[in-house]
Amino acid sequence: MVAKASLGVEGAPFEMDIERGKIAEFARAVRSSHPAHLLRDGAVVPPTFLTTQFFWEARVDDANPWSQVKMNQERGMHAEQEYVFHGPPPRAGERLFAQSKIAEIWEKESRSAGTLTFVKMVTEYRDADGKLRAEAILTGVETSKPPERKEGA
Amino acid sequence: MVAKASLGVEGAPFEMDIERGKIAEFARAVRSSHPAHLLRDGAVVPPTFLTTQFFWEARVDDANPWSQVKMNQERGMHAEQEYVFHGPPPRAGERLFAQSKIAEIWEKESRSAGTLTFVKMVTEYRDADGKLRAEAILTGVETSKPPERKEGA
Amino acid sequence: MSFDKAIAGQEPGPLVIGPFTRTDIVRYQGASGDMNPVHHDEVFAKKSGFPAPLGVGMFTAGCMTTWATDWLGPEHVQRTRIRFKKPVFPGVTVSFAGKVIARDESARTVEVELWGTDDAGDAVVQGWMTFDFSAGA
Amino acid sequence: MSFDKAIAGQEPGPLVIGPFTRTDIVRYQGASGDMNPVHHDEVFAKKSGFPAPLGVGMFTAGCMTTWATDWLGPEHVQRTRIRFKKPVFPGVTVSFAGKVIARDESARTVEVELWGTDDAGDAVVQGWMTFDFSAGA
Repeated sequence: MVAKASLGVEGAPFEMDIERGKIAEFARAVRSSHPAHLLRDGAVVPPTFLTTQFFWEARVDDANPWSQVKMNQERGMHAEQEYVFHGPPPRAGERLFAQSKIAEIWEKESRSAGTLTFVKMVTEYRDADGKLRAEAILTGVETSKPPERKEGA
Repeated sequence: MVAKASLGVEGAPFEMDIERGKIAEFARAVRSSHPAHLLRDGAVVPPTFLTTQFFWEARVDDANPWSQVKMNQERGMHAEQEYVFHGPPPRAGERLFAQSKIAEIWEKESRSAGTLTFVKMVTEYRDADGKLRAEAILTGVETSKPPERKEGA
Repeated sequence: MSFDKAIAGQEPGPLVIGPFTRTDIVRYQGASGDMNPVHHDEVFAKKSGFPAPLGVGMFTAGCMTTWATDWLGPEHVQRTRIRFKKPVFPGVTVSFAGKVIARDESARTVEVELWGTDDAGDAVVQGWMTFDFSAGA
Repeated sequence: MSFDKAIAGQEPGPLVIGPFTRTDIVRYQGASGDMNPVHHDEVFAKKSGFPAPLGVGMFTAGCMTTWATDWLGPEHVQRTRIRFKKPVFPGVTVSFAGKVIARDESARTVEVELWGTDDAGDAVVQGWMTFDFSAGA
Protein backbone atom coordinates (compact mmCIF):
# COMPACT_ATOMS: atom_id res chain seq x y z
CA MET A 1 0.00 0.00 0.00
CA VAL A 2 1.17 3.50 -0.79
CA ALA A 3 3.11 5.01 2.11
CA LYS A 4 1.65 8.51 2.46
CA ALA A 5 4.68 9.47 4.52
CA SER A 6 6.72 9.37 1.32
CA LEU A 7 5.12 12.66 0.22
CA GLY A 8 7.84 15.28 -0.05
CA VAL A 9 10.72 12.80 0.16
CA GLU A 10 13.66 13.86 -2.01
CA GLY A 11 16.22 11.58 -3.58
CA ALA A 12 19.92 12.30 -3.45
CA PRO A 13 21.07 14.62 -6.27
CA PHE A 14 22.69 12.95 -9.25
CA GLU A 15 24.45 14.02 -12.43
CA MET A 16 23.42 13.05 -15.92
CA ASP A 17 25.70 13.62 -18.89
CA ILE A 18 23.86 13.80 -22.19
CA GLU A 19 25.95 11.66 -24.54
CA ARG A 20 26.16 11.06 -28.27
CA GLY A 21 26.38 7.26 -28.04
CA LYS A 22 23.36 6.79 -25.77
CA ILE A 23 21.26 9.22 -27.83
CA ALA A 24 21.90 7.19 -30.99
CA GLU A 25 21.32 3.90 -29.13
CA PHE A 26 18.02 5.15 -27.72
CA ALA A 27 16.86 6.68 -31.01
CA ARG A 28 17.54 3.41 -32.79
CA ALA A 29 15.61 1.45 -30.15
CA VAL A 30 12.52 3.65 -30.64
CA ARG A 31 12.90 3.44 -34.44
CA SER A 32 13.89 7.02 -35.02
CA SER A 33 16.49 7.75 -37.66
CA HIS A 34 15.97 11.51 -37.58
CA PRO A 35 19.34 13.12 -38.40
CA ALA A 36 19.10 15.49 -35.40
CA HIS A 37 19.73 12.45 -33.14
CA LEU A 38 22.82 11.51 -35.11
CA LEU A 39 24.66 14.84 -35.23
CA ARG A 40 28.37 14.44 -34.62
CA ASP A 41 28.32 17.21 -32.04
CA GLY A 42 25.24 18.45 -30.20
CA ALA A 43 22.91 15.55 -31.07
CA VAL A 44 19.33 16.28 -29.90
CA VAL A 45 17.68 13.88 -27.44
CA PRO A 46 14.50 11.97 -28.37
CA PRO A 47 11.37 13.19 -26.49
CA THR A 48 11.43 10.38 -23.90
CA PHE A 49 15.23 10.13 -23.58
CA LEU A 50 15.38 11.36 -19.98
CA THR A 51 14.09 7.92 -18.93
CA THR A 52 17.76 6.92 -19.24
CA GLN A 53 18.19 8.60 -15.86
CA PHE A 54 17.99 4.97 -14.64
CA PHE A 55 21.72 4.61 -15.41
CA TRP A 56 22.71 7.80 -13.60
CA GLU A 57 20.56 7.21 -10.53
CA ALA A 58 22.18 3.78 -10.16
CA ARG A 59 25.54 5.47 -9.50
CA VAL A 60 24.30 7.28 -6.38
CA ASP A 61 22.78 5.77 -3.22
CA ASP A 62 19.15 6.74 -2.61
CA ALA A 63 18.87 8.88 -5.76
CA ASN A 64 15.46 7.43 -6.60
CA PRO A 65 12.86 7.98 -3.84
CA TRP A 66 10.20 5.88 -5.62
CA SER A 67 10.97 2.80 -3.51
CA GLN A 68 9.80 4.74 -0.46
CA VAL A 69 6.32 4.98 -1.95
CA LYS A 70 6.05 1.21 -1.31
CA MET A 71 3.51 0.78 -4.08
CA ASN A 72 2.09 -2.75 -4.23
CA GLN A 73 3.79 -4.68 -7.06
CA GLU A 74 0.61 -6.49 -8.11
CA ARG A 75 -1.81 -3.58 -7.94
CA GLY A 76 0.50 -0.75 -9.00
CA MET A 77 1.24 0.48 -12.46
CA HIS A 78 2.84 3.25 -14.46
CA ALA A 79 -0.20 5.31 -15.51
CA GLU A 80 1.30 8.41 -17.11
CA GLN A 81 4.66 9.93 -17.95
CA GLU A 82 5.46 13.48 -18.92
CA TYR A 83 8.57 15.38 -20.05
CA VAL A 84 8.82 19.14 -20.15
CA PHE A 85 11.78 20.92 -21.73
CA HIS A 86 12.31 24.48 -20.53
CA GLY A 87 13.90 25.90 -23.65
CA PRO A 88 15.35 23.70 -26.39
CA PRO A 89 15.72 19.95 -25.76
CA PRO A 90 18.99 18.82 -24.15
CA ARG A 91 21.85 18.01 -26.51
CA ALA A 92 24.93 15.80 -26.37
CA GLY A 93 27.70 17.48 -24.42
CA GLU A 94 25.47 18.91 -21.68
CA ARG A 95 25.97 17.89 -18.05
CA LEU A 96 22.71 18.09 -16.10
CA PHE A 97 22.18 18.07 -12.35
CA ALA A 98 19.07 16.15 -11.36
CA GLN A 99 17.00 15.47 -8.27
CA SER A 100 13.75 13.54 -7.81
CA LYS A 101 10.97 14.21 -5.34
CA ILE A 102 7.68 12.56 -4.40
CA ALA A 103 5.60 15.60 -5.27
CA GLU A 104 1.93 14.59 -4.94
CA ILE A 105 -0.24 11.81 -3.55
CA TRP A 106 -4.01 11.82 -4.08
CA GLU A 107 -6.99 9.45 -4.14
CA LYS A 108 -9.93 8.91 -6.44
CA GLU A 109 -12.87 6.50 -6.23
CA SER A 110 -13.52 4.19 -9.17
CA ARG A 111 -16.49 1.84 -9.57
CA SER A 112 -14.43 -0.90 -11.20
CA ALA A 113 -11.18 -0.70 -9.23
CA GLY A 114 -12.18 0.71 -5.83
CA THR A 115 -9.96 3.43 -4.41
CA LEU A 116 -7.22 4.58 -6.76
CA THR A 117 -4.15 6.09 -5.14
CA PHE A 118 -2.07 8.27 -7.47
CA VAL A 119 1.55 9.24 -6.81
CA LYS A 120 3.52 11.78 -8.78
CA MET A 121 7.33 11.86 -8.77
CA VAL A 122 9.02 14.87 -10.35
CA THR A 123 12.67 14.89 -11.43
CA GLU A 124 14.15 18.31 -12.12
CA TYR A 125 17.19 18.70 -14.37
CA ARG A 126 19.26 21.86 -14.04
CA ASP A 127 22.35 23.12 -15.78
CA ALA A 128 25.57 24.13 -14.00
CA ASP A 129 24.11 27.61 -13.40
CA GLY A 130 21.04 26.17 -11.67
CA LYS A 131 18.70 27.01 -14.55
CA LEU A 132 15.81 24.52 -14.89
CA ARG A 133 16.29 22.71 -18.22
CA ALA A 134 13.78 19.87 -17.99
CA GLU A 135 11.33 17.98 -15.81
CA ALA A 136 10.30 14.32 -15.87
CA ILE A 137 6.98 13.59 -14.20
CA LEU A 138 6.04 10.00 -13.42
CA THR A 139 2.49 9.16 -12.31
CA GLY A 140 1.91 5.77 -10.74
CA VAL A 141 -1.43 4.41 -9.61
CA GLU A 142 -2.34 1.70 -7.14
CA THR A 143 -5.77 0.11 -7.10
CA SER A 144 -7.38 -1.24 -3.93
CA LYS A 145 -8.61 -4.33 -5.84
CA PRO A 146 -6.42 -6.55 -8.05
CA PRO A 147 -6.82 -4.99 -11.53
CA GLU A 148 -6.37 -6.26 -15.02
CA ARG A 149 -2.67 -5.69 -15.72
CA LYS A 150 -2.21 -2.73 -18.00
CA GLU A 151 1.48 -1.95 -17.82
CA GLY A 152 4.35 -3.80 -16.26
CA ALA A 153 6.98 -1.12 -16.11
CA MET B 1 31.29 -22.06 -45.42
CA VAL B 2 33.98 -19.46 -44.94
CA ALA B 3 34.39 -17.27 -48.03
CA LYS B 4 38.15 -17.14 -48.56
CA ALA B 5 37.63 -14.14 -50.82
CA SER B 6 36.80 -12.11 -47.70
CA LEU B 7 40.51 -12.09 -46.77
CA GLY B 8 41.71 -8.51 -46.80
CA VAL B 9 38.25 -6.98 -46.98
CA GLU B 10 38.04 -3.72 -45.02
CA GLY B 11 34.96 -2.26 -43.41
CA ALA B 12 34.01 1.38 -43.75
CA PRO B 13 35.76 3.60 -41.15
CA PHE B 14 33.66 4.56 -38.13
CA GLU B 15 34.03 6.84 -35.12
CA MET B 16 33.74 5.73 -31.52
CA ASP B 17 33.40 8.25 -28.71
CA ILE B 18 34.50 6.89 -25.35
CA GLU B 19 31.79 8.04 -22.96
CA ARG B 20 31.32 8.22 -19.20
CA GLY B 21 27.78 6.80 -19.19
CA LYS B 22 28.54 3.73 -21.28
CA ILE B 23 31.72 2.99 -19.32
CA ALA B 24 29.75 2.93 -16.05
CA GLU B 25 26.95 0.89 -17.65
CA PHE B 26 29.42 -1.66 -19.00
CA ALA B 27 31.44 -1.85 -15.78
CA ARG B 28 28.27 -2.50 -13.80
CA ALA B 29 27.21 -5.25 -16.22
CA VAL B 30 30.54 -7.08 -15.75
CA ARG B 31 30.37 -6.55 -11.97
CA SER B 32 33.18 -4.10 -11.66
CA SER B 33 32.86 -1.26 -9.21
CA HIS B 34 36.48 -0.14 -9.51
CA PRO B 35 36.54 3.64 -8.96
CA ALA B 36 38.63 4.22 -12.11
CA HIS B 37 35.53 3.34 -14.19
CA LEU B 38 33.45 5.90 -12.29
CA LEU B 39 35.68 8.97 -12.50
CA ARG B 40 33.71 12.11 -13.23
CA ASP B 41 36.12 13.05 -15.99
CA GLY B 42 38.47 10.66 -17.76
CA ALA B 43 36.88 7.39 -16.60
CA VAL B 44 39.00 4.38 -17.65
CA VAL B 45 37.44 1.70 -19.87
CA PRO B 46 37.10 -1.91 -18.66
CA PRO B 47 39.46 -4.35 -20.48
CA THR B 48 36.78 -5.68 -22.88
CA PHE B 49 34.92 -2.38 -23.34
CA LEU B 50 35.82 -1.97 -27.02
CA THR B 51 33.22 -4.67 -27.77
CA THR B 52 30.76 -1.75 -27.55
CA GLN B 53 31.96 -0.90 -31.06
CA PHE B 54 28.70 -2.69 -32.01
CA PHE B 55 26.82 0.58 -31.39
CA TRP B 56 29.20 2.70 -33.44
CA GLU B 57 29.45 0.28 -36.37
CA ALA B 58 25.65 0.29 -36.57
CA ARG B 59 25.72 3.99 -37.50
CA VAL B 60 27.75 3.41 -40.67
CA ASP B 61 26.89 1.19 -43.65
CA ASP B 62 29.29 -1.73 -44.16
CA ALA B 63 31.47 -0.86 -41.16
CA ASN B 64 31.66 -4.50 -40.08
CA PRO B 65 33.15 -6.79 -42.75
CA TRP B 66 32.46 -9.96 -40.70
CA SER B 67 29.27 -10.72 -42.61
CA GLN B 68 31.38 -11.18 -45.76
CA VAL B 69 33.15 -14.11 -44.12
CA LYS B 70 29.84 -15.99 -44.48
CA MET B 71 30.65 -18.28 -41.58
CA ASN B 72 28.07 -21.05 -41.13
CA GLN B 73 25.73 -20.12 -38.25
CA GLU B 74 25.50 -23.67 -36.94
CA ARG B 75 29.15 -24.66 -37.21
CA GLY B 76 30.75 -21.30 -36.46
CA MET B 77 31.70 -19.87 -33.11
CA HIS B 78 33.61 -17.11 -31.39
CA ALA B 79 36.80 -18.90 -30.35
CA GLU B 80 39.03 -16.13 -29.04
CA GLN B 81 39.01 -12.39 -28.46
CA GLU B 82 41.92 -10.11 -27.78
CA TYR B 83 42.35 -6.42 -26.92
CA VAL B 84 45.66 -4.59 -27.09
CA PHE B 85 46.07 -1.05 -25.77
CA HIS B 86 49.01 0.84 -27.22
CA GLY B 87 49.74 3.10 -24.30
CA PRO B 88 47.26 3.67 -21.48
CA PRO B 89 43.68 2.36 -21.87
CA PRO B 90 41.19 4.74 -23.55
CA ARG B 91 39.35 7.14 -21.26
CA ALA B 92 36.03 8.98 -21.40
CA GLY B 93 36.28 12.05 -23.56
CA GLU B 94 38.42 10.46 -26.30
CA ARG B 95 37.12 10.23 -29.85
CA LEU B 96 38.61 7.24 -31.67
CA PHE B 97 38.66 6.48 -35.39
CA ALA B 98 38.21 2.80 -36.10
CA GLN B 99 38.33 0.43 -39.03
CA SER B 100 37.96 -3.36 -39.22
CA LYS B 101 39.65 -5.77 -41.62
CA ILE B 102 39.53 -9.49 -42.29
CA ALA B 103 43.20 -10.02 -41.51
CA GLU B 104 43.83 -13.79 -41.62
CA ILE B 105 42.20 -17.03 -42.69
CA TRP B 106 43.85 -20.40 -42.01
CA GLU B 107 42.98 -24.08 -41.64
CA LYS B 108 43.86 -26.82 -39.19
CA GLU B 109 42.94 -30.50 -39.08
CA SER B 110 41.25 -31.84 -35.97
CA ARG B 111 40.40 -35.48 -35.28
CA SER B 112 37.11 -34.67 -33.55
CA ALA B 113 35.83 -31.78 -35.68
CA GLY B 114 37.37 -32.36 -39.11
CA THR B 115 38.83 -29.31 -40.82
CA LEU B 116 38.78 -26.17 -38.70
CA THR B 117 38.78 -22.87 -40.56
CA PHE B 118 39.95 -19.91 -38.49
CA VAL B 119 39.25 -16.27 -39.37
CA LYS B 120 40.79 -13.28 -37.66
CA MET B 121 39.23 -9.81 -37.86
CA VAL B 122 41.30 -6.89 -36.57
CA THR B 123 39.81 -3.52 -35.66
CA GLU B 124 42.29 -0.69 -35.27
CA TYR B 125 41.45 2.38 -33.18
CA ARG B 126 43.40 5.55 -33.83
CA ASP B 127 43.30 9.02 -32.32
CA ALA B 128 42.76 12.21 -34.31
CA ASP B 129 46.50 12.35 -35.07
CA GLY B 130 46.42 8.84 -36.55
CA LYS B 131 48.33 7.27 -33.64
CA LEU B 132 47.32 3.64 -33.01
CA ARG B 133 45.62 3.54 -29.58
CA ALA B 134 44.09 0.05 -29.50
CA GLU B 135 43.34 -3.12 -31.44
CA ALA B 136 40.49 -5.60 -31.08
CA ILE B 137 41.17 -9.01 -32.55
CA LEU B 138 38.30 -11.45 -33.03
CA THR B 139 39.00 -15.07 -33.93
CA GLY B 140 36.12 -17.14 -35.23
CA VAL B 141 36.28 -20.80 -36.11
CA GLU B 142 34.11 -22.95 -38.35
CA THR B 143 34.14 -26.74 -38.11
CA SER B 144 33.49 -28.98 -41.10
CA LYS B 145 31.33 -31.28 -38.91
CA PRO B 146 28.49 -30.06 -36.66
CA PRO B 147 30.23 -29.52 -33.30
CA GLU B 148 29.06 -29.46 -29.74
CA ARG B 149 28.02 -25.82 -29.26
CA LYS B 150 30.63 -24.00 -27.26
CA GLU B 151 29.72 -20.35 -27.61
CA GLY B 152 26.74 -18.66 -29.12
CA ALA B 153 28.02 -15.14 -29.60
CA MET C 1 9.00 25.14 -42.68
CA SER C 2 8.04 22.57 -40.05
CA PHE C 3 5.70 25.10 -38.48
CA ASP C 4 4.04 25.68 -41.84
CA LYS C 5 3.67 21.94 -42.33
CA ALA C 6 2.13 21.60 -38.89
CA ILE C 7 -0.08 24.63 -39.46
CA ALA C 8 -1.37 23.16 -42.66
CA GLY C 9 -2.44 20.10 -40.73
CA GLN C 10 -1.05 17.74 -43.31
CA GLU C 11 -0.29 14.88 -40.95
CA PRO C 12 1.76 12.07 -42.46
CA GLY C 13 0.37 8.55 -42.60
CA PRO C 14 0.76 6.12 -39.71
CA LEU C 15 4.10 4.61 -38.64
CA VAL C 16 3.49 0.86 -38.48
CA ILE C 17 5.94 -1.11 -36.34
CA GLY C 18 5.88 -4.83 -35.79
CA PRO C 19 5.38 -7.59 -35.24
CA PHE C 20 7.40 -6.61 -32.14
CA THR C 21 10.04 -9.18 -31.21
CA ARG C 22 11.61 -10.08 -27.88
CA THR C 23 14.79 -8.53 -29.27
CA ASP C 24 13.02 -5.21 -29.87
CA ILE C 25 12.03 -5.16 -26.21
CA VAL C 26 15.51 -6.09 -24.99
CA ARG C 27 17.11 -3.48 -27.24
CA TYR C 28 14.86 -0.86 -25.66
CA GLN C 29 15.60 -2.11 -22.15
CA GLY C 30 19.31 -1.87 -22.82
CA ALA C 31 18.94 1.62 -24.24
CA SER C 32 16.76 2.87 -21.37
CA GLY C 33 18.18 1.05 -18.37
CA ASP C 34 14.82 -0.39 -17.27
CA MET C 35 15.88 -3.94 -16.35
CA ASN C 36 12.54 -5.21 -15.01
CA PRO C 37 12.67 -9.00 -15.68
CA VAL C 38 8.97 -9.15 -16.60
CA HIS C 39 10.02 -7.70 -19.98
CA HIS C 40 12.63 -10.36 -20.90
CA ASP C 41 12.58 -13.30 -18.46
CA GLU C 42 10.09 -15.76 -19.96
CA VAL C 43 10.00 -17.86 -16.77
CA PHE C 44 9.45 -14.81 -14.53
CA ALA C 45 6.79 -13.33 -16.86
CA LYS C 46 4.81 -16.60 -16.90
CA LYS C 47 5.02 -16.90 -13.11
CA SER C 48 3.63 -13.35 -12.96
CA GLY C 49 0.60 -14.48 -14.96
CA PHE C 50 1.55 -13.22 -18.41
CA PRO C 51 1.58 -15.40 -21.54
CA ALA C 52 4.96 -14.04 -22.66
CA PRO C 53 7.39 -11.23 -21.78
CA LEU C 54 5.47 -8.01 -21.47
CA GLY C 55 6.34 -5.11 -23.73
CA VAL C 56 7.69 -1.95 -22.10
CA GLY C 57 5.11 0.85 -22.04
CA MET C 58 7.82 3.48 -22.42
CA PHE C 59 9.10 1.64 -25.51
CA THR C 60 5.72 1.82 -27.23
CA ALA C 61 5.49 5.44 -26.13
CA GLY C 62 8.92 6.16 -27.60
CA CYS C 63 7.87 4.69 -30.96
CA MET C 64 4.77 6.87 -30.84
CA THR C 65 6.79 10.03 -30.31
CA THR C 66 9.04 8.96 -33.20
CA TRP C 67 6.01 9.35 -35.48
CA ALA C 68 5.76 12.99 -34.38
CA THR C 69 9.47 13.88 -34.40
CA ASP C 70 10.02 12.27 -37.82
CA TRP C 71 7.47 14.80 -39.01
CA LEU C 72 8.09 17.95 -36.95
CA GLY C 73 11.67 17.54 -35.72
CA PRO C 74 12.99 16.54 -32.28
CA GLU C 75 14.67 19.94 -31.87
CA HIS C 76 11.24 21.60 -31.50
CA VAL C 77 9.82 19.35 -28.77
CA GLN C 78 8.70 21.27 -25.71
CA ARG C 79 6.35 18.91 -23.85
CA THR C 80 5.44 15.23 -24.13
CA ARG C 81 2.67 13.56 -22.12
CA ILE C 82 1.99 9.84 -22.32
CA ARG C 83 -0.82 7.67 -21.03
CA PHE C 84 -0.40 3.90 -20.98
CA LYS C 85 -3.47 1.94 -22.08
CA LYS C 86 -2.75 -1.71 -22.87
CA PRO C 87 0.35 -3.93 -22.87
CA VAL C 88 1.96 -4.94 -26.16
CA PHE C 89 3.24 -8.52 -26.32
CA PRO C 90 5.74 -9.97 -28.80
CA GLY C 91 4.05 -10.69 -32.13
CA VAL C 92 1.78 -7.65 -31.98
CA THR C 93 1.96 -4.90 -34.62
CA VAL C 94 1.15 -1.32 -33.65
CA SER C 95 0.13 1.55 -35.88
CA PHE C 96 1.16 4.99 -34.60
CA ALA C 97 -0.49 8.18 -35.80
CA GLY C 98 -1.66 11.56 -34.65
CA LYS C 99 -3.17 14.88 -35.56
CA VAL C 100 -2.73 18.56 -34.81
CA ILE C 101 -5.26 19.64 -32.18
CA ALA C 102 -4.17 23.26 -31.64
CA ARG C 103 -2.04 25.88 -33.35
CA ASP C 104 -0.87 29.16 -31.90
CA GLU C 105 0.38 31.34 -34.74
CA SER C 106 1.67 34.13 -32.50
CA ALA C 107 3.56 31.84 -30.09
CA ARG C 108 4.44 29.57 -33.03
CA THR C 109 3.53 26.42 -31.11
CA VAL C 110 1.59 23.37 -32.24
CA GLU C 111 -0.13 20.75 -30.12
CA VAL C 112 -0.40 17.24 -31.42
CA GLU C 113 -2.44 14.32 -30.12
CA LEU C 114 -0.98 10.88 -30.73
CA TRP C 115 -2.05 7.28 -30.37
CA GLY C 116 -0.95 3.74 -30.98
CA THR C 117 -3.43 1.08 -32.07
CA ASP C 118 -2.68 -2.65 -32.01
CA ASP C 119 -3.85 -5.20 -34.58
CA ALA C 120 -6.89 -5.98 -32.42
CA GLY C 121 -7.91 -2.32 -32.90
CA ASP C 122 -7.29 -1.39 -29.27
CA ALA C 123 -5.53 1.77 -28.12
CA VAL C 124 -2.24 0.75 -26.48
CA VAL C 125 -0.84 4.21 -25.78
CA GLN C 126 -2.01 7.79 -26.08
CA GLY C 127 -0.05 11.02 -26.04
CA TRP C 128 0.04 14.76 -26.38
CA MET C 129 3.04 16.77 -27.51
CA THR C 130 3.76 20.47 -27.87
CA PHE C 131 6.23 21.61 -30.52
CA ASP C 132 7.75 25.07 -30.25
CA PHE C 133 8.88 26.78 -33.48
CA SER C 134 9.44 30.21 -31.94
CA ALA C 135 13.23 29.92 -32.35
CA GLY C 136 12.72 29.69 -36.11
CA ALA C 137 13.20 26.92 -38.70
CA MET D 1 52.01 -0.34 -5.06
CA SER D 2 49.98 -2.48 -7.48
CA PHE D 3 53.20 -3.63 -9.11
CA ASP D 4 54.58 -4.66 -5.73
CA LYS D 5 51.37 -6.55 -4.95
CA ALA D 6 51.55 -8.31 -8.30
CA ILE D 7 55.27 -8.99 -7.85
CA ALA D 8 54.63 -10.56 -4.49
CA GLY D 9 52.22 -12.94 -6.16
CA GLN D 10 49.60 -12.48 -3.47
CA GLU D 11 46.59 -13.18 -5.66
CA PRO D 12 43.23 -12.41 -4.05
CA GLY D 13 40.64 -15.14 -3.60
CA PRO D 14 38.16 -16.01 -6.34
CA LEU D 15 35.34 -13.71 -7.45
CA VAL D 16 32.21 -15.86 -7.32
CA ILE D 17 29.28 -14.63 -9.43
CA GLY D 18 25.93 -16.30 -9.71
CA PRO D 19 23.61 -17.95 -10.07
CA PHE D 20 23.51 -15.95 -13.30
CA THR D 21 20.03 -14.71 -14.19
CA ARG D 22 18.41 -13.90 -17.51
CA THR D 23 18.51 -10.28 -16.36
CA ASP D 24 22.30 -10.42 -15.90
CA ILE D 25 22.59 -11.56 -19.53
CA VAL D 26 20.21 -8.88 -20.83
CA ARG D 27 22.00 -6.17 -18.84
CA TYR D 28 25.26 -7.21 -20.49
CA GLN D 29 23.65 -7.31 -23.94
CA GLY D 30 22.31 -3.81 -23.44
CA ALA D 31 25.70 -2.57 -22.25
CA SER D 32 27.63 -4.21 -25.09
CA GLY D 33 25.24 -3.89 -28.02
CA ASP D 34 25.33 -7.62 -28.88
CA MET D 35 21.63 -8.23 -29.60
CA ASN D 36 21.84 -11.88 -30.71
CA PRO D 37 18.40 -13.32 -29.78
CA VAL D 38 19.88 -16.66 -28.68
CA HIS D 39 20.89 -14.86 -25.47
CA HIS D 40 17.41 -13.57 -24.49
CA ASP D 41 14.68 -15.02 -26.70
CA GLU D 42 13.58 -18.22 -24.94
CA VAL D 43 11.59 -19.40 -27.96
CA PHE D 44 14.47 -18.77 -30.37
CA ALA D 45 17.04 -20.39 -28.04
CA LYS D 46 14.94 -23.55 -27.70
CA LYS D 47 14.41 -23.75 -31.47
CA SER D 48 18.20 -23.51 -31.79
CA GLY D 49 18.55 -26.60 -29.60
CA PHE D 50 19.43 -24.96 -26.28
CA PRO D 51 17.59 -25.65 -23.01
CA ALA D 52 17.43 -21.93 -22.15
CA PRO D 53 18.90 -18.60 -23.32
CA LEU D 54 22.62 -19.01 -23.76
CA GLY D 55 24.96 -16.84 -21.74
CA VAL D 56 27.16 -14.39 -23.66
CA GLY D 57 30.78 -15.54 -23.78
CA MET D 58 32.01 -11.97 -23.71
CA PHE D 59 29.95 -11.37 -20.56
CA THR D 60 31.63 -14.22 -18.71
CA ALA D 61 34.95 -12.99 -20.04
CA GLY D 62 34.19 -9.47 -18.78
CA CYS D 63 33.47 -10.81 -15.29
CA MET D 64 36.77 -12.70 -15.43
CA THR D 65 38.74 -9.58 -16.26
CA THR D 66 36.93 -7.80 -13.40
CA TRP D 67 38.66 -10.20 -11.02
CA ALA D 68 42.00 -8.96 -12.36
CA THR D 69 41.24 -5.23 -12.55
CA ASP D 70 39.71 -5.17 -9.07
CA TRP D 71 43.12 -6.33 -7.94
CA LEU D 72 45.63 -4.59 -10.24
CA GLY D 73 43.66 -1.61 -11.60
CA PRO D 74 42.03 -1.08 -15.01
CA GLU D 75 44.37 1.85 -15.73
CA HIS D 76 47.33 -0.56 -16.06
CA VAL D 77 45.79 -2.99 -18.56
CA GLN D 78 47.88 -3.41 -21.69
CA ARG D 79 46.66 -6.66 -23.28
CA THR D 80 43.73 -9.03 -22.71
CA ARG D 81 43.33 -12.36 -24.46
CA ILE D 82 40.26 -14.54 -23.99
CA ARG D 83 39.44 -18.11 -25.01
CA PHE D 84 35.86 -19.30 -24.81
CA LYS D 85 35.45 -22.85 -23.45
CA LYS D 86 31.86 -23.68 -22.44
CA PRO D 87 28.54 -21.81 -22.42
CA VAL D 88 27.09 -20.56 -19.14
CA PHE D 89 23.31 -20.91 -18.80
CA PRO D 90 21.04 -19.09 -16.34
CA GLY D 91 21.26 -20.69 -12.90
CA VAL D 92 24.97 -21.46 -13.15
CA THR D 93 27.48 -19.95 -10.72
CA VAL D 94 31.02 -19.23 -11.90
CA SER D 95 34.14 -18.78 -9.82
CA PHE D 96 36.76 -16.48 -11.39
CA ALA D 97 40.39 -16.54 -10.33
CA GLY D 98 43.91 -16.26 -11.65
CA LYS D 99 47.59 -16.16 -10.92
CA VAL D 100 50.68 -14.25 -11.93
CA ILE D 101 52.63 -16.25 -14.51
CA ALA D 102 55.39 -13.78 -15.35
CA ARG D 103 56.94 -10.63 -13.93
CA ASP D 104 59.35 -8.28 -15.66
CA GLU D 105 60.92 -6.04 -13.04
CA SER D 106 62.76 -3.85 -15.54
CA ALA D 107 59.78 -3.28 -17.85
CA ARG D 108 57.49 -3.23 -14.80
CA THR D 109 54.95 -5.53 -16.44
CA VAL D 110 53.08 -8.49 -15.01
CA GLU D 111 51.35 -11.31 -16.87
CA VAL D 112 48.35 -12.95 -15.32
CA GLU D 113 46.54 -16.12 -16.32
CA LEU D 114 42.83 -16.21 -15.52
CA TRP D 115 40.03 -18.71 -15.61
CA GLY D 116 36.36 -19.16 -14.82
CA THR D 117 35.08 -22.47 -13.43
CA ASP D 118 31.39 -23.37 -13.27
CA ASP D 119 29.69 -25.32 -10.49
CA ALA D 120 30.19 -28.56 -12.44
CA GLY D 121 33.94 -27.90 -12.16
CA ASP D 122 34.37 -27.20 -15.88
CA ALA D 123 36.42 -24.35 -17.31
CA VAL D 124 34.03 -21.91 -19.03
CA VAL D 125 36.53 -19.25 -20.02
CA GLN D 126 40.27 -18.77 -19.92
CA GLY D 127 42.34 -15.63 -20.26
CA TRP D 128 45.71 -13.95 -20.20
CA MET D 129 46.30 -10.32 -19.34
CA THR D 130 49.34 -8.07 -19.26
CA PHE D 131 49.44 -5.16 -16.82
CA ASP D 132 51.90 -2.34 -17.38
CA PHE D 133 53.11 -0.38 -14.34
CA SER D 134 55.89 1.47 -16.14
CA ALA D 135 54.07 4.80 -15.88
CA GLY D 136 54.27 4.52 -12.09
CA ALA D 137 51.69 3.89 -9.34
